[in-house]
Amino acid sequence: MTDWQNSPAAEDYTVDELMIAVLADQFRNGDQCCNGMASFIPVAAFMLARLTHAPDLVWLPSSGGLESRPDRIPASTLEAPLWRDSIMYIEQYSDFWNFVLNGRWIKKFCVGAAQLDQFGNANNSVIGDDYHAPRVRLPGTAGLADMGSIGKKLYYWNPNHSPRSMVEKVDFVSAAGYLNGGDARERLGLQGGPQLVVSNLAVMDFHPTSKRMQLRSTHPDVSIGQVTEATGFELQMPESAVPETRPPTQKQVRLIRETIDPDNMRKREFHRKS
Amino acid sequence: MTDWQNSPAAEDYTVDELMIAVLADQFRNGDQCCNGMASFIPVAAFMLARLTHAPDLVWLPSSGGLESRPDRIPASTLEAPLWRDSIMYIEQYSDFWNFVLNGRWIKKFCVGAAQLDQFGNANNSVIGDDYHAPRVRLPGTAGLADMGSIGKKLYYWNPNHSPRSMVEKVDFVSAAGYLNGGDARERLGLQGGPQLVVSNLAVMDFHPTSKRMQLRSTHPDVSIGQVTEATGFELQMPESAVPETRPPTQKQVRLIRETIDPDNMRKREFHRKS
Amino acid sequence: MQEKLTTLAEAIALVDDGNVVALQNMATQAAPMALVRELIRQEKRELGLVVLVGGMAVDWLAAAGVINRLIGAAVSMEQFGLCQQYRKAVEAGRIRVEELSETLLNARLGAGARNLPFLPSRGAIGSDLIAQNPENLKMLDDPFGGFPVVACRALIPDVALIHAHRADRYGNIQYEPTVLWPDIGIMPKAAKCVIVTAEEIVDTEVMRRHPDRTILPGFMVDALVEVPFGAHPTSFFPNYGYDSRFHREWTDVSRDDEAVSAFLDRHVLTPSTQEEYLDAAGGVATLSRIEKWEKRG
Amino acid sequence: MQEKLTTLAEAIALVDDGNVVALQNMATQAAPMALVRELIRQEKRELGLVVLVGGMAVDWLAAAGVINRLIGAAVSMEQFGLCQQYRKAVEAGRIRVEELSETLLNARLGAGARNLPFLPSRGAIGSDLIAQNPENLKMLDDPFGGFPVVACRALIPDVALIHAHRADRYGNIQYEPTVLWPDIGIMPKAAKCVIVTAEEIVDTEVMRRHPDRTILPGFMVDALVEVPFGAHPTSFFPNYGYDSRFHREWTDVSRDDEAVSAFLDRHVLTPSTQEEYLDAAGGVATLSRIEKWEKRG
Repeated sequence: MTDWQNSPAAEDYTVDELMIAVLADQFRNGDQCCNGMASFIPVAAFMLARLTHAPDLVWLPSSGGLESRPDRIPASTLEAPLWRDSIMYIEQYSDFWNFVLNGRWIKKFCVGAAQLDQFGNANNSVIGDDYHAPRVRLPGTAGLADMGSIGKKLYYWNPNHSPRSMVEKVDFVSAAGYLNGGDARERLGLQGGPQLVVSNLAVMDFHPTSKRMQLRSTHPDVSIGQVTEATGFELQMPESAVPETRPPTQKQVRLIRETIDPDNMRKREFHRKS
Repeated sequence: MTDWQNSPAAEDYTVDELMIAVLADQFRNGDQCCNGMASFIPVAAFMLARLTHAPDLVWLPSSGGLESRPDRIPASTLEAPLWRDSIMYIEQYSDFWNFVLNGRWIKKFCVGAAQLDQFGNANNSVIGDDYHAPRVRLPGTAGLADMGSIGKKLYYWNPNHSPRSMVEKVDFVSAAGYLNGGDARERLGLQGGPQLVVSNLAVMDFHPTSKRMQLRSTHPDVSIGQVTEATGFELQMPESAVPETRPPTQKQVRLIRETIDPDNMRKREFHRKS
Repeated sequence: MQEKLTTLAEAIALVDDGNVVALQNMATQAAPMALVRELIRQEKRELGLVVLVGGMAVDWLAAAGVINRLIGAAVSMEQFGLCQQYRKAVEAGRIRVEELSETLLNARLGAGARNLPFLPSRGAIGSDLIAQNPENLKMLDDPFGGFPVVACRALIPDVALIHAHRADRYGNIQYEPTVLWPDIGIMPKAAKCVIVTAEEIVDTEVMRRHPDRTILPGFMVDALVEVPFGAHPTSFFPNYGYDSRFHREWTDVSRDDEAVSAFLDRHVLTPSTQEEYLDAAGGVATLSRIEKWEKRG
Repeated sequence: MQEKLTTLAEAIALVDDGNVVALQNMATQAAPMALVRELIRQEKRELGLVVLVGGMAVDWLAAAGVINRLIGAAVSMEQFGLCQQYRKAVEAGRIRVEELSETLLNARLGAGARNLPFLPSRGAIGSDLIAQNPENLKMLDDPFGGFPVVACRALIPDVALIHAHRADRYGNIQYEPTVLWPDIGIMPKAAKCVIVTAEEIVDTEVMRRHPDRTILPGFMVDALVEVPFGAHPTSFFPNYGYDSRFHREWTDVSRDDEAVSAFLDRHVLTPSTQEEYLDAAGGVATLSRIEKWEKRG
């Protein structure tokens, strides 16, 4: 047991800190992870993992430098502070995609989506039925559509778990999850896929054969009923009892607040809760 | 008429100098030209053109820098002297081929081949019938096979015009010329192609419709009979009389000998004559 | 070498109404904003915009009615939020979006640059992007028997707009320290015409001291203009950071058409020189602020 | 970060008989010659060699019976002539050649690097290279109705051998001034295992001063060895030129199998360290000569 693991569970923590701790736990020493725009929670999770159990975690912003040394999370998770003092500038057109598309490197991508459906398909494109006159034009898929199809393990974070963000069927598949479930991905030759969804209410994963999203744990003080009510589809229940999400340790919270993100960038996407 | 054009025809010149002058005449101001390995004659021609009628000729070695400033032709036409003081290092995998494959840039390639046939197909691969146990293994096609198919104008030089180098049919098509002649190139969607063959005996081009190689001019003191005898196929004759190749001017010869190639690199490939 | 130096007005005169224009940009980074403003001043119309991740430039061009279609992977000002004018125009059907993932856009541009009919990708397979775009994306069997790929049709923009750190008058373009932004690696190589603004014009001898910094050779560049702080309010590493105050001012007004019009008047139409533009954006105080790379915008 | 520093013997122990080995090289330039000599010393057999333009390294590997196939665009020592041992082995059918043009080889490696089944090229169409190689090259119709392309099947070498200017012990690799050689841009990115020699090992802090010089990240590199003058007798811009005397010595003996054997004994098998190798090649006098970049070899 190392220092941070021995640290007692925090009592004073917010849900963003819990989500960061849950995500950090997904990344092992030697893993290679990657984030996109406005990804404060993923970046905080990478930084936390590196400061605790995974010092050799390779973290690569999808625009920026390798092993850069921002003193804290900057206001942009793609901007120049993430190039400073890096070991290598990773130019996007050739190097970044050469590394990512090659199956051997950069195996995990941590990202958000405006809509996620029961099979982990993601939508960052349009809300509404008419693609060319949508109710809401979202930013667009950027690199997420690629990450969904090229064998990466995807870790989704959702700061606003609601029937609007967790939907039966996404209005537009910006990135492939398990498509219609079952072996639909395999039939197209797609490996990897969504592994985990960490929301402000719960942690979810995917049933091994049906590939439907299922509840893995509920956060402290959140009931299963609250989660299912906030979910726009029938969330699958595991065979055994649903445990409570492990809260962050005191040491983890201290690292997040004092070292990783003293400017509270991580709170920015939490509009309604936390 | 500029200085070098006013210069009288040289009387003291060698055939390599004549070939360089003929090739230099093919390159206009603003043209973009390119050479491969061991290309002393092409490089001398580019340098001569730049020192006379085409100061803005862009010359790009297929490995090296843009507008480098070798004080003279170095012993290698790809090595580091051609990177020194350049304006841009042109990395081969991405930049060089991005520029070359794009139809808008680097339109002319000047090169030699071990065998050329009556339709301008080139062989730098193998002599003999059995590709996997050839009589002679030649260096290989390098970038020539590409240049033959991507719309470039090709200028061949041949220091040893003989039935062995000018053959009815090449043993192996390392680079497409006019294939079987006529519109064979067009049918494959290939533009460009061989424009001129400058040998130690004569200058040849290609008939506009049959695409067979035809005599354009014979070098001073070379008879048409000498050329046809040294050619391994029936060289086409132009409708009008065959003129004599214009010799280099005194100024051109002086530039070649004193400025461009005082080390006589250009003589290296002339085994039998000159 | 041919002279490429000219004025913003003459450079942008090379852009015709209806052209497909590739724009260097990445959320809050490295957009050739002086060229973007000149597009608006010259009242270009019905342009198609190619952009990897567009930011304020796209919002301005949408607000000014310059563009009617966009080919790109995302439009966002990252921490400053969505581009509201762009969003409104798309929702109203005034801008048609061809959304591509990054590898699909890179493949389309890569094919354009290399004179290939298409390049394949394995990205975005299974997503709706492919069925949505049959004209430019087609599933294609692997001739060697593996899984299919997406064939991405060559995209050749009419014009590419680029901002750079340094250039000589012949259009040789240098970046400091090297190619970093996503789109500079391929966009200008695919375009038929390349227009560049540079922070400074230097002597060719200066270029020769660092040939490794050169990212575009003069023969690729059609027009060049010296524009210091030409990427403001976006960042231009390592010279200056993005102007967060300016971004917030824009996002504050960007939902209100009248306020948008006044903003564009003040910052785009009225200033007739780069100096006047920079003065309207806060002058020396702003420049010294962004040169400090404020980190907490 | 993981430690990658090791010895030549341990690095080359990663190469198995029968492997496909990609070799950085360009006629007289930048070959990882210390790694090549170690392949010979360890008596590797039946290797397939991937090389854009191979030089003396290929001739040595052919002479020593290390390789039985070659995938590449050319083999030549440029002004020093053909590689006679290689040529003889091919003519005798002991080395099987898969000849590719540069764009076809780049496409095969590019597909390998990007996990694509193939990449297309328009190069070499109409040449005999395509019909000669149906396993890896296939004419493919353009799904958008244009002229066909050559589909170039992905090539994934088992190992890539590279020489670099500088590295840290974690395998981050820098080139000075930048990527120049043809193959370094893609070969190591396509290979399953990357072995690097570097002129010098420096502290990671030194790397961070020039992130633009880094061409391979540590996570791509499997083994790293410090070998000063590790490219001798090939050139290594800007550090040193090719050794023309050494090249001529080789070409003088290379048609004569006995003389070849004595040469390899003296220069490859006998020296047990890089210092001994350099001494056998003329020691300090040679080093100071090649550092002057003799121009008239």
